[in-house]
Amino acid sequence: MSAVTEPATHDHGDGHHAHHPFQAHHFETMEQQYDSGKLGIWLFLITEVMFFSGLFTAYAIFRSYHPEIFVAGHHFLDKTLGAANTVVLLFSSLTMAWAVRCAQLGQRKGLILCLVLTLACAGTFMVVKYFEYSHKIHLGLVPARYFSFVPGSEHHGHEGEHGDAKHSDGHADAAGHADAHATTHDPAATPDTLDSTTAAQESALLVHDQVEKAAIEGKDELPYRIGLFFSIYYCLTGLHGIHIIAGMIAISWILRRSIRGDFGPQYFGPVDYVGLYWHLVDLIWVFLFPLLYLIQ
Amino acid sequence: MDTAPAADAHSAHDEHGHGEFHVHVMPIPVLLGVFVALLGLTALTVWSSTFPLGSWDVTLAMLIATVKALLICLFFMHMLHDKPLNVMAFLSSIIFMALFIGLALSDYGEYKPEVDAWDSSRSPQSTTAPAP
Amino acid sequence: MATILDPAIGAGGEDSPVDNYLTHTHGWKSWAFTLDHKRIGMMYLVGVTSAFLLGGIFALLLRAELFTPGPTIPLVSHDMYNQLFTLHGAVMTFLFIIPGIPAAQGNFILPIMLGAKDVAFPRMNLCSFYLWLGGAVFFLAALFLGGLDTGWTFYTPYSITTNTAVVSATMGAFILGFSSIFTGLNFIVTVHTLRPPGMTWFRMPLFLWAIYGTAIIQVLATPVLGITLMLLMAERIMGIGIFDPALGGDPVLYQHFFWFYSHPAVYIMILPAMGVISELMSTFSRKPIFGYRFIAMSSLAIALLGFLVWGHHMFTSGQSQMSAIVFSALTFSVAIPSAIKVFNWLATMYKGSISLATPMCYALSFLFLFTIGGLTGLYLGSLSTDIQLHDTYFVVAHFHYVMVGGTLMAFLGGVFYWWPKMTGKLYDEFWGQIAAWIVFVGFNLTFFPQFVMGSRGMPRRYYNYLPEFEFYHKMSTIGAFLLGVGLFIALWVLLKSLKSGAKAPANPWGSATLEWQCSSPPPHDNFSHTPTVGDPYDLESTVYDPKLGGYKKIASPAPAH
Amino acid sequence: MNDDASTFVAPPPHPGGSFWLPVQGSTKAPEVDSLFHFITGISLFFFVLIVGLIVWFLIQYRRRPGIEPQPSPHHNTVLELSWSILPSLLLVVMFYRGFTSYMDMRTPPDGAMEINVNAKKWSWLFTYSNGWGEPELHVPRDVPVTLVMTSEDVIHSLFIPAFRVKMDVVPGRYTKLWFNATEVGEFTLFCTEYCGTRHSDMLAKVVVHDSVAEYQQWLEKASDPYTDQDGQPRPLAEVGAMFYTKRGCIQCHSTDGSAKTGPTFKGTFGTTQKMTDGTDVVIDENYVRESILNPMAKVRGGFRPVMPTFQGQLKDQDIGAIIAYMKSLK
Repeated sequence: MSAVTEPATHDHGDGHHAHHPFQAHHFETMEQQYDSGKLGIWLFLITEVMFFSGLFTAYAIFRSYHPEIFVAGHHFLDKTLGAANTVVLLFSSLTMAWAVRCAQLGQRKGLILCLVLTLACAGTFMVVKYFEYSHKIHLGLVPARYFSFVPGSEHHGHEGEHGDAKHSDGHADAAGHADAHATTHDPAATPDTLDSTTAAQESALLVHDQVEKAAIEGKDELPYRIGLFFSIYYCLTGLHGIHIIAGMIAISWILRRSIRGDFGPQYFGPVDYVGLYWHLVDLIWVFLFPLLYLIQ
Repeated sequence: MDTAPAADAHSAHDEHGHGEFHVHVMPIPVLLGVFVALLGLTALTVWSSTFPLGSWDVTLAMLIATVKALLICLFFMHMLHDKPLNVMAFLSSIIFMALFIGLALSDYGEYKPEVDAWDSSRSPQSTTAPAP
Repeated sequence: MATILDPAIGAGGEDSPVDNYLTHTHGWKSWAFTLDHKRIGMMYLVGVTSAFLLGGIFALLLRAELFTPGPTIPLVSHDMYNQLFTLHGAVMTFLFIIPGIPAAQGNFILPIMLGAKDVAFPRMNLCSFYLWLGGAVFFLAALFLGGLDTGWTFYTPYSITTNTAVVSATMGAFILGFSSIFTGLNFIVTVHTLRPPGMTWFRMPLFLWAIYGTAIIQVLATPVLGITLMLLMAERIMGIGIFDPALGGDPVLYQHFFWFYSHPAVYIMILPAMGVISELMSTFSRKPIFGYRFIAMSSLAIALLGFLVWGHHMFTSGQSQMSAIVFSALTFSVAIPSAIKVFNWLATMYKGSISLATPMCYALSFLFLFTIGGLTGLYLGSLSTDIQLHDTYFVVAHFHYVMVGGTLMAFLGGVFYWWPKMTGKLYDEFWGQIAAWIVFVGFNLTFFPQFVMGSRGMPRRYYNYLPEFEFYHKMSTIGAFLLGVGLFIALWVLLKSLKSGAKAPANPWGSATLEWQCSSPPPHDNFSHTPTVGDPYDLESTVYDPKLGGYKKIASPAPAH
Repeated sequence: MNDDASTFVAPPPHPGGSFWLPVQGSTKAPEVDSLFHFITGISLFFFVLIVGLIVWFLIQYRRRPGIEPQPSPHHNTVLELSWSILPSLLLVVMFYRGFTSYMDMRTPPDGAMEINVNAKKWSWLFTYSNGWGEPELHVPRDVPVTLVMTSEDVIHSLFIPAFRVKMDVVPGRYTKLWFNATEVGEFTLFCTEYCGTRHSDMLAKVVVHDSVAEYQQWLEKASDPYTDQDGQPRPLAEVGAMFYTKRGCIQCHSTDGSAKTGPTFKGTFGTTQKMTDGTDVVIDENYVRESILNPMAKVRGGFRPVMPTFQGQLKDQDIGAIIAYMKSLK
């Protein structure tokens, strides 16, 4: 909320009114300020839900009408990494909720500890994503136009075959950077076929830890729209990743203010609002994980 | 968005001094309980994905995810003790998202045969669409 | 920025303190970093009007080119013409008409009309203005980086394959989306939590109901525009192929994404206009508004029904039959709330005492033009006639009647109505009315021939057209320049009043809403004393006081409501 | 000749159109027009009612000194309900009439004659039952015709005002449109979905033949370009010239030496030209044939690689004719 401005001309009806140091001039009471902030953040969460609704619509349409690309595509995703990330985010949600509790009770040290834990979890989440992305980009599993994955090339020893000088720098939107200087592959490298039933039966029960060996032994046909699976994958998880980073920035801002001792039982709004935002980002991942990783 | 006039937003008078206001503080056992429940549900959904349920797997996964989402919303996001306006606002966004997905999904389904017809006719010699 | 005015020390007016929001602080920094909703509203007004000027120039060039069937004015080739209509559409919708009334007039008037000191989040309000400025910069950058020739709708796969500056323009629209979300979010929270004691929901003026309905749409629909434009940028940069048929995607899916936002967006454009008209009708007929609750509820009904009808933009675009039927049926349901409003405004004029001041001239032309715009929407809502009329000049005429005839008339009516309050100056009434009628005549001459052209089969966005349509294009071009003249006169009337206008009393029109209880221009903190909230349309409680040159509030004999 | 002027010679507007609508050229036109006039009637009624009331109120209650607004009710629920329910009944009727004729317009009768339509950046190609492609649409009278349409690049839209039909031509799928022409003569067909630079030039002529026999006769003569009217073999160069115009080469390749989107045909056959990758290539039969079927293979230096492929639209014999035509343009 805006910093305190002591309005000279404005005097309140009932005599001198001790303003809380963080009460903005145009609010009557701290409760009114808290309520407006709360409604404001909930409205912002509504815009986030509608923002992701576009991607969930794209997912729903291509999943229900071209299921073969999801069945073929999800083999390249590592379930264990996904599950680990889910646990990390759930834990960060716990520590965030705990941080809000500490702020409400005025326990400054607990608040700082929880915020640091939440930041640490967010960091591990992004690091895990970095590995997932760099591995996929290295194999050429990128959005449709630059999709240049050659089945069978993912086993060790074929590294240089399509030696594209891809290096994934940073994890913000790795797909974006990587493609910008991806070498122009002849997109027609992957033979296309419409009948992918063999792939479906093939991969039914394979659960391996190593993604290279996992489900792609001997499968040489990929459906015509396979690139779209990875487009949707990168858009969904990339945008979610950007929101995680935005959350990390917000949490570090809250951390700085709590170290300065701003928050107490009367003024903990910002911690609550960042907490709500963080829980929504976790909520989106709760839906993302089964939709992308756990496909039959 | 609710159209019913919300109760008068705030009390006309405010108590003397800082205007104390009390917000529900979430007890630790509830926090930990919810966290354990979430972990359990995650394990459940991963475990259930190994069974070949055919088209049912999406519905089951979504059911579990919705339960997890409800847990997070009610407890971690204090929806249980929040003003009804905020809760109804958030639910309305879910309704509008469902509206968007539903109508777009049904429309694509209706004209999908025309897309399939074109797909099957896109045999190798017609190079209108290079295979990606 | 608007020139800093030094208001003449007014003789009349019981409290026209030298200190008002314009003179409270000085220097460009006090404007650039202001948190005062009134200053942000004024900055928006200047920005939005200059965007309208830019869009208008594109329109006049465009109409000049269409004067004859073939190439007409030098330097304007096929490509140049395609860029002209694209930029006219994009600048007008994203930079002028969506932020227009909500941000420029809403920002200034909403807190005062509500009786609050400021909007709920002043810093987010300033951030919204700078996002609007940033979006405008990206649009102008697109102008120099190769222009934009995709139409304001950016339909794929053309917008993916063309080599004009599509990414820069979509980034501009993306940023403007956030500016619109912040404004909407701010207004919803302000209306919910900052109402003074006594200001219950049904004591709020109808302008606030309309702005509240608009804010709901802004918050719920604009993010979908954000994701649509982000996916379009991802299409061009990363080739994600969701909307690109060459990579297996579906261009009709893009149209679903785009129109899910863009139809509610047309209600973002018209709802605030309806709010302004409700105020003008009541004030200038000296009568309380007729059917207050019905108008308020139809504002919310339009806001919510607006989300169900986007498919009527796609009847001939390959959409399935079943969806087309569903959307056509729902589209007719949206016509009812608008009709209710028009009938209620008419009933307000019954047995009133109607003054033809400039704002009322614009309000009456709104009624006339919006009726035609609404009725022609019926042709486009029913399926078989839409097959013939879709993507022809009939549609161009329809949406100009509703957007220019509707929102622009209400915008001008609102600017003239609140001008004394905003600047503390009275404009020249005679020339104001002359300008209004020139605008009215010019507008009809421009767009009525387009209805005839359209139904006879003249497609839209055509550079060369068949000779049989030449007569209508000539009339339309002449009308366009007449409309331009009328608008320039209106602008001149307003700017002249800044220099030599008489000092405005607190309540020149005799309205009972709260913003007329504070001085013109209002003090920095809106109200030196918390205002007494009465019935917003209790006009008997204001009496004309010749000494003041305006109206004074007297204890109203009996609560008339 | 200004490069921007349209090269299409439009037939004069068919007589018989009304003020608002063109001639009723198909079986569905009367239905659409009657709904159009029905809605016009309702709109005129409400328009006159509203504007009449405004003018009457302005005169009657104009603000004059001494005239005070008399008390009048501020709300009247009965009135409100009446002017919401009555108009909605009219709206239901409008919807129903639009919906029924729309259903007929979108479901082609079985046994309708099929013509394939290929839209591409700025020209139409109609492929008839015997595989012959024409930039003009020829149909017999009183026979239901179904157009099965697809686009090769961006979204176009086929609109024949006289037949009251319009449907977008979407790349990546087929879209259908059917009509049953009743008026003999020539009509114009427009593209009504913005598709780029020459969107406004993407027109085509629609010719309705009097009888099926006359239509069949036209089709035979048109689909065999190698023999002229009286059965004599037509010189190859002249056939090549016809393909040059019909297949749309004219839009990008000039024959007067001036470079347009593509290189000129005049005086290039047999010469050596530099390609974009710097190599020199002799412009001979093989180069022309390859560039027609796979234009991206060797692109002339200084030109953008935008030429679409003509694979499947030009038979080998037709390419031979075009080559003969290029040779004749020394």
